[in-house]
Amino acid sequence: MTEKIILKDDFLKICSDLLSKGDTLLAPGQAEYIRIKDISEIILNTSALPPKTSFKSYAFPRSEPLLYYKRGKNDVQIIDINVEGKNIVVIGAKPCDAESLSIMNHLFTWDYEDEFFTARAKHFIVIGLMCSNFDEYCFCTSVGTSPVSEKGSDLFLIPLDENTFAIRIVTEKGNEFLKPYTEFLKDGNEQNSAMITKKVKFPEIAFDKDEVYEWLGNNFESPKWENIGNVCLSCAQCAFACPVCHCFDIVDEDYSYSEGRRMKNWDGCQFGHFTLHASGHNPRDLQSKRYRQRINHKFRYYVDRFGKILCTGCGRCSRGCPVSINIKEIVSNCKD
Amino acid sequence: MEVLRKYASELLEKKAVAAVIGYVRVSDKRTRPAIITNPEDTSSLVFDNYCLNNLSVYLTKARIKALCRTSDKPMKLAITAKPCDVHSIVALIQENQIHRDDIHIISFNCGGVVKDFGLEFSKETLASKCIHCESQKPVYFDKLFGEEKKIPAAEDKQLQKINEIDSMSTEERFEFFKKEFDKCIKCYACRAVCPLCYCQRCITDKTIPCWIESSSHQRGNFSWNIVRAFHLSARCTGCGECERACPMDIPLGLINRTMAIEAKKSFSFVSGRSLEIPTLVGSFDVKDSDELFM
Amino acid sequence: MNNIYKPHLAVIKEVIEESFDTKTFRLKFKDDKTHNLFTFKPGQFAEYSAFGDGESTFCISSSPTRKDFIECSFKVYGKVTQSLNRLNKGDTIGIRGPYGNSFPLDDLKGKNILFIAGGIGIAPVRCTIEYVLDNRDQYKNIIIIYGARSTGDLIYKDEVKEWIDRKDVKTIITVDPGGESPSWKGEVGFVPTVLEKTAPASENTAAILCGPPVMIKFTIPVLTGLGFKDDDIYTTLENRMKCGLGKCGRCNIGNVYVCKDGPVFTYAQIKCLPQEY
Amino acid sequence: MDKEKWEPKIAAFVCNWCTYTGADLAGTSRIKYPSNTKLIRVMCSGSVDPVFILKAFERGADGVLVSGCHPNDCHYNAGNFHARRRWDFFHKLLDFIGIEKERLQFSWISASEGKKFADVISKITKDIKSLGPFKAYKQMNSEFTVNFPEYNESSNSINKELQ
Repeated sequence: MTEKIILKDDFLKICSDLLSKGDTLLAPGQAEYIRIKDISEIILNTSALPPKTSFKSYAFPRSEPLLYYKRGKNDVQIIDINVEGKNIVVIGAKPCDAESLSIMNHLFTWDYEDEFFTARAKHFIVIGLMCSNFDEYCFCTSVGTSPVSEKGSDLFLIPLDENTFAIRIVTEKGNEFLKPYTEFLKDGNEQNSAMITKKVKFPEIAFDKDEVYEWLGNNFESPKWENIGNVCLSCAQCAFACPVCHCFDIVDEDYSYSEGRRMKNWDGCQFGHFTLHASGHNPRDLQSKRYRQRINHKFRYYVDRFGKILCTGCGRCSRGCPVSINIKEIVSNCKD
Repeated sequence: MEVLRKYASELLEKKAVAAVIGYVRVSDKRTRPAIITNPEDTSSLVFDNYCLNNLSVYLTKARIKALCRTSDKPMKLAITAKPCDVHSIVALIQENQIHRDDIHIISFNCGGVVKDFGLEFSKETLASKCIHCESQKPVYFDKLFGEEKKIPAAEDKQLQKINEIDSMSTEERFEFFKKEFDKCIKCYACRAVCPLCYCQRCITDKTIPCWIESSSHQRGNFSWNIVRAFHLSARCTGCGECERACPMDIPLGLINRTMAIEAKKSFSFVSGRSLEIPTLVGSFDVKDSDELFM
Repeated sequence: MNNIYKPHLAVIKEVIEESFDTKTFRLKFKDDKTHNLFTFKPGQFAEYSAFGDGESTFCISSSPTRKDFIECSFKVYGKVTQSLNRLNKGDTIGIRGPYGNSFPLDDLKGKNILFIAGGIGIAPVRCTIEYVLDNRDQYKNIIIIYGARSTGDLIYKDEVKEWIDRKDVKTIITVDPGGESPSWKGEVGFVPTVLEKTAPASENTAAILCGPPVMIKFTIPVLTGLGFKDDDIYTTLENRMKCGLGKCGRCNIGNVYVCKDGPVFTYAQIKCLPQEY
Repeated sequence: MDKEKWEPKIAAFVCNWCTYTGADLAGTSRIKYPSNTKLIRVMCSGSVDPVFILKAFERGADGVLVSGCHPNDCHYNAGNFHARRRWDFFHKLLDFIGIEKERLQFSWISASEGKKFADVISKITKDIKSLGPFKAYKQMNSEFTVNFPEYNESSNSINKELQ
């Protein structure tokens, strides 16, 4: 890993160059990662909380066609889809969002490769930005990342002062990306930025992830689930806001009498009909079971399979929950 | 607050009610709904300006059956409800979802609530439903707490927006709502938090035939939002939970309120105010206007 | 781009009405090359598309040793099966697969096999039986117990007749009490009862059972009582699936994905799973 | 699109007992009316769900007509009274959301009013014609749609494409 120094104005020049090349630029706004149309929209604010939704929808859209079909009298014609990933540069990604694509990548590539995801994901350049603020819902430190974590970022920005940034080159992809712009870069000293990152206040570690893993394994049946299930309204807002939730539905829909498309849509494990069989049997018929599935999937099943926690600790699910259920509190309670 | 806790714990101890649905404090500016069955747990009950949930969403047939029909003697379910939440309860009773005898309403004289969690209560952060609130006293209750309070006066931005939309041309209106609905991600949080969206199986979950596409593209979003708004028109009591729960900040309250205004204008009907008169869309009058029909 | 969700097109060559609500399609891929390349093992499943109504998961009920057609049987229940039910000979559907694991028939060589099937659960078992019968010399004694609710619910009538006529297989067909017709010649009684009466030896024997949950629930104690080891009892689990590829996140039971690690499990494996199926 | 040549598509949900019979009468009386309207027979105007209308728009209708018995004539006593209230709200809702009022019309036509049926159909056709195609809704349809290449069902071209 090498570290360079770049002036903020020079960095913005890179951005405007990218814009003129036609790349998609994303930067955190109030409610979501907004698509930058003008570089004045890039704020690079370390103290903002994560926006309401992450940028996962640019790699895994909330609705996308998988194929098109046309029914003839007794014939069917399929038109295949070719997803061409376009360069997407995320500028100032929160460290908790930066990791999301690499976590989801495990699922979409194991055994069968879902190229709808990977074709888009591999064209992402994630420029992370150190985070200097947290609220009662943040718990990135508890799931193994931190406000200064470079995980998932290709390049990582640390503000040295108002107008200069230390830019850490984390991946080869990031290095490639910066090559045309070497004129803007000066050599940096890792110690300078380390001084800054050391001063950043981290959210307290709320739970031990290995302990939670153990507890979940032993407490599939626990009255705790029922208590949450009573309050939870099964709205699945948490799953839709989550930067790493990836469950989806496949449905056919016609757009004319004979033509239609097969769509892949986001789905949420909190919906009652998510696992409903055609026979009427439902393995997860109660909200308590569905919530248990959510927590287990994030903190145990995913770890079992891919060695990663399916959570980045961004706290979105809790911040947006209409009945203010706090996942941090629930997972912290996952002990005897 | 103490009187509320004491009252609730007495109710539970006497076995007059099976459970108390109330608010508990989570942090400074946040409360959480809780279903309390143990008298000891009532010590965490609160009621103040941060109790913004409409708890009547928990009053479902299934829950009443599970909680109150456990022994031979049917028990009641106590609920702490703001005066505006009582309207939702009334609407639920009118639509035969619950029975008045099953519910024990603990209500309060309300001084307004904050519009979302984590905000400091003030004139600026007042929920939009409170700005035009006409019912600081509950219409029905079994127990009333608190003194009469004044809701801070604030600008009714929602009404301004409605008037603004009304003055737009048809195309502009369509564009406005297309843009708003385009944000929808079909999480159906608006449906989940709505006390009046009690259907066991929502029309969007019905697939044979599929009336409303579950994909969140423009067409599917439009259908869903129109159908949601229509199913609630003249039923919505204006609790504003849908708008608050929406993760994409779609102004659902605008539509709901417009329909409520229309209902008041044409039929002088306001949903959830009285158990004596039937619901508007569930009844008819032979003298209704024929203006619309050729 | 390699689209893992894209089905191959297949033509319905024949529709067999198995019972009042069950149909079997005999399918052939439109493309001969695909047809020849499509290989699968007994017990695996596939995703069948009725274009316009979606996809549904059924096992492949024909044997890999009989390559002319691929067969699938389904009971009309939900949206997709209703849609498939409307299709006729010559229509086109989509198939994606095969997915999942299979019955470990290679490991079972030289053993006795006891097949137990109930209702539509005969479909995956039929595939396995045919595979075993086509390699009859590699297996020892074979017993088939097949039960259905009534005589009208019995499917695969031709195949079953073939098994009964064979001398090297013992076939017992039973219907639930009350489901028999006046001309019924087979057994009457529930599958576990018939199994108890038959009392097959458990020595060097594997049991493959498939059927409704309630049948499995009552049959397994009987098998255990007969001395079958948990590892020798194979059964299948079903859950709702959309992708079949381990992505869509709904078929898991604990950390096990039915679509990837299943659908075939031994009873020993099932015992370790949380009660969520 | 050439407005002169363009012909609107109109879906009409008509009640079995009055309007449909009225339409029959218009036919047997040889009354001429525009052929743009596709009649969909339902049992009662009260049984028309708003999603039917949305679906009609989704599938390319430029206008929708809902027609039933006159008040007090309903075969089911009160179906049309219920419908009347409901449509009042639905109409206002669509208007608020920005769908032109004339796109969705209602009428009462009895079995003996063949002439009225023809007049209503002529009127709605004229109205929709002057509004033009329902572009706003059709544009939404075009999201995620593709045009299929022409193909001959008997030919084997599909197979080749798939390989």
